[in-house]
Amino acid sequence: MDKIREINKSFGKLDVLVNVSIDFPHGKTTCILGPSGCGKTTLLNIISGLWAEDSGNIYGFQGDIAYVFQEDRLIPWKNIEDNLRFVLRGKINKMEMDNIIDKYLKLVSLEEYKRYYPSQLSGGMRQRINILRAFIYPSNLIIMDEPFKSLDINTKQVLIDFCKFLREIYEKTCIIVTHDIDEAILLGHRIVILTDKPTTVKKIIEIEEQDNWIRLRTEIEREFTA
Amino acid sequence: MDKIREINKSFGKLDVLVNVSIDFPHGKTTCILGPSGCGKTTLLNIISGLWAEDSGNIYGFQGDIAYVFQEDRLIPWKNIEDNLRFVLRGKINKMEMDNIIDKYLKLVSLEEYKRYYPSQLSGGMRQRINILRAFIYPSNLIIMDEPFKSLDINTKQVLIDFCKFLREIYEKTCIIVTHDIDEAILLGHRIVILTDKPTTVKKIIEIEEQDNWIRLRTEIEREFTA
Amino acid sequence: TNTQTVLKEERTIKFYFQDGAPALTVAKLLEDNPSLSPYIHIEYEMEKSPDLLVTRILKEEADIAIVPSNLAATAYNKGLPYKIAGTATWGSFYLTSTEDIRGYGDLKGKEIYSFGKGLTPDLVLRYVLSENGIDPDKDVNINYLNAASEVGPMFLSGKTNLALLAEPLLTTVMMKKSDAKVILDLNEEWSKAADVKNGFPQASIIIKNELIDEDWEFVDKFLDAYEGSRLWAEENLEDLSLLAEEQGIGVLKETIEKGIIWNNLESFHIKDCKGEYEAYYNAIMDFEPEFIGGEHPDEGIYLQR
Amino acid sequence: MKGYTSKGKWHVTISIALTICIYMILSWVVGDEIILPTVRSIIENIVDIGKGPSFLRILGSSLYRSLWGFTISFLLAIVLAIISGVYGPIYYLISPTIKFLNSVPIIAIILLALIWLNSEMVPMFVGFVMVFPILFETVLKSIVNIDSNLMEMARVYKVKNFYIIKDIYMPSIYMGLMNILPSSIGLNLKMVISGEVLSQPKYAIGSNLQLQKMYLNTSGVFAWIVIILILGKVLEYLMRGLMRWIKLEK
Amino acid sequence: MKGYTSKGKWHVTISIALTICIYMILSWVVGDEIILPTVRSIIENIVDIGKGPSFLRILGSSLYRSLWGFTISFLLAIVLAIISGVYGPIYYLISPTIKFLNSVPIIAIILLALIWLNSEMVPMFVGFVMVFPILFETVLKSIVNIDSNLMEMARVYKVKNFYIIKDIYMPSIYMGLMNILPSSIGLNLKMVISGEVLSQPKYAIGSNLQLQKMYLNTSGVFAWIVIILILGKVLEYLMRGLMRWIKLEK
Ligand SMILES: Nc1ncnc2c1ncn2[C@@H]1O[C@H](COP(=O)(O)OP(=O)(O)OP(=O)(O)O)[C@@H](O)[C@H]1O
Ligand SMILES: Nc1ncnc2c1ncn2[C@@H]1O[C@H](COP(=O)(O)OP(=O)(O)OP(=O)(O)O)[C@@H](O)[C@H]1O
Ligand SMILES: [Mg+2]
Ligand SMILES: [Mg+2]
Repeated sequence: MDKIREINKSFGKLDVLVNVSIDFPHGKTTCILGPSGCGKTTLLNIISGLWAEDSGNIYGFQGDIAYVFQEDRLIPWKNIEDNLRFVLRGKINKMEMDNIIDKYLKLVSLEEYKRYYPSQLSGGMRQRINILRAFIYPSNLIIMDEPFKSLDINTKQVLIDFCKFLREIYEKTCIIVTHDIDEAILLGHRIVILTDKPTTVKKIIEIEEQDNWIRLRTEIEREFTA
Repeated sequence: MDKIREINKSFGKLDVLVNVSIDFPHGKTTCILGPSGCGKTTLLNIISGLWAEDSGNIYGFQGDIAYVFQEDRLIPWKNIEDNLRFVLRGKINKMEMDNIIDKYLKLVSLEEYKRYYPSQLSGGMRQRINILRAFIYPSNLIIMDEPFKSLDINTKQVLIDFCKFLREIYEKTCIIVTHDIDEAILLGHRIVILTDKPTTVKKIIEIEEQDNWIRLRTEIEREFTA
Repeated sequence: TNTQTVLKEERTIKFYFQDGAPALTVAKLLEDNPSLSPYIHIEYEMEKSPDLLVTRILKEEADIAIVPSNLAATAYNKGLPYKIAGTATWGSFYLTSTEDIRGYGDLKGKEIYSFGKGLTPDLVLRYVLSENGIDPDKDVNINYLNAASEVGPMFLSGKTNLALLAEPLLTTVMMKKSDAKVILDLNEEWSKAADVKNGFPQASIIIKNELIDEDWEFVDKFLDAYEGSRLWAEENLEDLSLLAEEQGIGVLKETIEKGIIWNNLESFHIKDCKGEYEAYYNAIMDFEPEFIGGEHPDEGIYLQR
Repeated sequence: MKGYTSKGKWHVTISIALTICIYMILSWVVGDEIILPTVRSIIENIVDIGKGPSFLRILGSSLYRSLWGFTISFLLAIVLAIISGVYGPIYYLISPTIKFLNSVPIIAIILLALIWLNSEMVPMFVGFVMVFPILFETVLKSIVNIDSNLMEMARVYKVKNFYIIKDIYMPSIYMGLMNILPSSIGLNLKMVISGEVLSQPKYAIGSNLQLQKMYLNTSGVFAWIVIILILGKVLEYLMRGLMRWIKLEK
Repeated sequence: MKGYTSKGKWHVTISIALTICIYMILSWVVGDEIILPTVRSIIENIVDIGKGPSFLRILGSSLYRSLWGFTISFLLAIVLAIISGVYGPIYYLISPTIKFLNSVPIIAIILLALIWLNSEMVPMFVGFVMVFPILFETVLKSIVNIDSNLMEMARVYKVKNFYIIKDIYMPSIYMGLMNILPSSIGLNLKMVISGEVLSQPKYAIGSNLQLQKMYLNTSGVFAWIVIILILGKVLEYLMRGLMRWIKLEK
């Protein structure tokens, strides 16, 4: 079990995270919901080791991490194929790399855009590459910051299915930040709801197979409006 | 009535828009739905005069235009107050400007972040400024490219209400691109559904007050899966 | 001296001199390259820039060299092992004008373009002017340029019509500007003012102590041969111009052939012109002692022949 | 580079001390005042020079030439580059002259410079010829590289050209120039002093430097170098102050 | 700047022609071969110089010095700047020397340079002293300004340092250098030629330029200037070719 304990983080006088403790069971998906600006991205950055927490402890999170950033973070001077290659080199052998890139690109209907540069793509297309980069990267943990925004319902469905497929096959642990309650219920084994700043954990909901969708939805919505 | 007729646009060998004709009635809201990468942003850029169409005609669209871009397009070296000022100077007098900026910032709960630079804000906060910039700008036409992504449900609700308020008070014409069908039904007087590339208009749905939500939703979803 | 002869090994010595007039005095010697000693072979090196010549002396790479006379004194005062053997070229600065200027009185209130502020040209001009009742700071306005070669174009272009020019540049200028005339030969004026015979020693030939101690015979022969080369240069202008072209000396053929490059070629040996050096160094001591390393060099600087 | 500031001061002090130590050892090994003078004699020379009657006037004159020259290069570069950046054909009209300035060694046109200009102006001209093309290119490239997304945004919102220049162009140019300003100010001072060597104005660091060199007084040359280094430092501070004053610094 | 290319060629030709016309008129008005020689006599001189037996050798030698010197400055600047950019303290250790090179007029240390180095090396040294600080600062600033979002991305995905340098640092440095490369190559050639004037190597443009100046042959000076301009152009093409070869050009 990966977990964080009593994490605090502030920017200057602005307290963002206050004593945040969350468990992330292996192979399970944890969805994080919370108001805009409450510190979700900050939390992900701390978990992935990019930013330092002010205090608190982080246990586990060994091994490689894949991260779907909130912005696409594609390298502007590389075409999308090379953008994917960039994170794969040294981890997969050359031949396999070409295969897998083609396969994944086809999946999101971008196989014709291999040689396009990020500036020549639409916002949704860039976001798909951002997601692919994380899916294609061999890792135990996938962190996703609002991955399915800017996507039309069909594409979104394809990617959600693929995400489920991956996590089942490879038993990946997932952490997903989203603003879409349906998405959270659909994908998450656990849903963590955060308060507004100074941010603490407001509620953790474990989702069982037999749970009623409508009931869950109302429960979560109530947390938000409360 | 503003309208576009037989618009064509391609990038190199890639045909994006093919004979697209749409009417945009004054004071009404037109929502545009379509698969990711089909050319919605391209269409908005052509309407706003930023990009040139390859052929076709554009009628109307006189007067000032406000545009919520798909990316936030904030000036990195200006704080958010100055980012808003940037588009207002010369259009509103100084005193009024301060007032209105404060009022609008308060509306989206960002009044404390006036002096923050874009890099110090969360993605959702930046998007709120992107939207505010368009709302605050005196215009007849507001163009919005996926405006409510990255926002939590409360903030989204506030902004949707405010959008409705503005368009009623000032009789603004709105063009909204979205991937969220509920949003489209909620906000639009007309819904334009585009095909995938080469992109044409697939269907135009006029929404009447008495229309049944569920029926509309299913109708639109059917267009997508078809 | 017998024991010395036994010890001698064959070796190569280096003779450095600067392009321009000094190089012309060496041209014949270089061409003939007479064998002056069975043991010593001379390598001739012409340097184009004064800075390079200076470094040859500083690094004591030169065994024989033709250098500005002030540099000879500076080197001596800084403890470098060189002695002055004779004067290679005498002063050759000329005040030149297109105007009709007769006598020093006419210079009052004029603007003069000169060069080498704080150096020999400046010294000579100021000395001569002040000895003739002109205050160089008040009565005239002297504008300085860095190098002699910068003054020529100024004068040719008419930006100034009163300038200090040095040979061989002067001849070149006169060829290009017909209405220019020399109004003062500063070497002559210096002789009068300082009460010496030959004017001021512009460039001197210096020899390394080691060489003098080791092989006096060779040095003696060399000085004679060099003197011969100087005299030949004065008398065989056409041949000299051909030699100069061959050796890459940076003086125009026509300039050499006009042949007014020389002053006082007869006076060479140091023993005949110690007075001139004393006068020159004295004047410098009044002007700017730093220019010769801070003090008047003692007798030891002169080669005793 | 931030965050080092306090540690940075240390490093600077240590590394300057180290550099001086190495020099002292070197000059001791060489043991020749003409090739590498001792630190002691350099300091003595600095004191002597500092005591000289017209010392401040010499410094002031060179500084004045340098500042003026730089200001002119700077303003001209900005104005011309903005014009060229905004209106392409102008670029092609200006570029041969820039190319010329960029390629022709100053030594080659110094003759003409001396004839055209007076000895006060020549050093500025020398600095200008060196620095102007660098500044011009930097400004031009900053303009050409401006984020086109931001420009589109400004166009849609019909922001006045004045504000586009002030709020988008200027900061971009500023950031581009920041990369090159310190070294080009140094370069300019260097070239002005070289120009002074050639044109020998009455009060000038270059004239004095040349004199020490002709006198083979290497300690004097080093003393002037040290003075120039300090002057360069002062220029840098002035520049920083100015930049803070313009309040463009984040 | 794209999109002008075909129109651009026109503008260049026209503006060069215009510049030459203006010069012709000027030289006709002045009517003095020494101040502004006529185009005719300049061309005659170029032909004469071109016919000289060692013309190609002269060009080649200067070009060789220039290219070598630049390559050294360039590589050293990149290596040192990457080290300084990545590891802060090193920056503070290197910076006094950079500052020194940046501030000290070459004229001041030319005597020493002549003592330390042979006359072939001095021109390179002169170029180095001018160009190295500019390149170093540019590279350093490009590194410091790299988009931190991209760096975070690379770190999360544990991309090897080699690839981070190759795929993020290098292109950023490349884009930073693009702004300054053409003018610094020009600057370097200029400075190498000035160095040649001072150190007078046997085969060198600088030595010949100086000779023409000594002869008061202004047309000869202009002829050499024109040759230098052409050489600069050739250098630029070589550079472009090289860049295309590195395939970093988009
Ligand atoms: N500058 C460009 N150069 C080449 N192709 C481009 C360029 N801009 C857009 N395109 C192409 O045009 C098509 C439509 O792009 P557009 O951004 O309009 O899509 P969109 O409908 O807004 O998609 P999304 O919902 O993902 O934002 C895409 O296939 C894209 O690759
Ligand atoms: N570099 C920074 N400097 C100062 N404040 C920062 C910085 N980064 C983030 N913040 C602040 O931290 C808070 C949380 O930011 P964060 O990006 O984590 O929010 P979020 O929960 O991801 O929001 P969103 O849903 O809008 O993406 C915000 O108030 C933001 O202003
Ligand atoms: Mg976020
Ligand atoms: Mg789009």
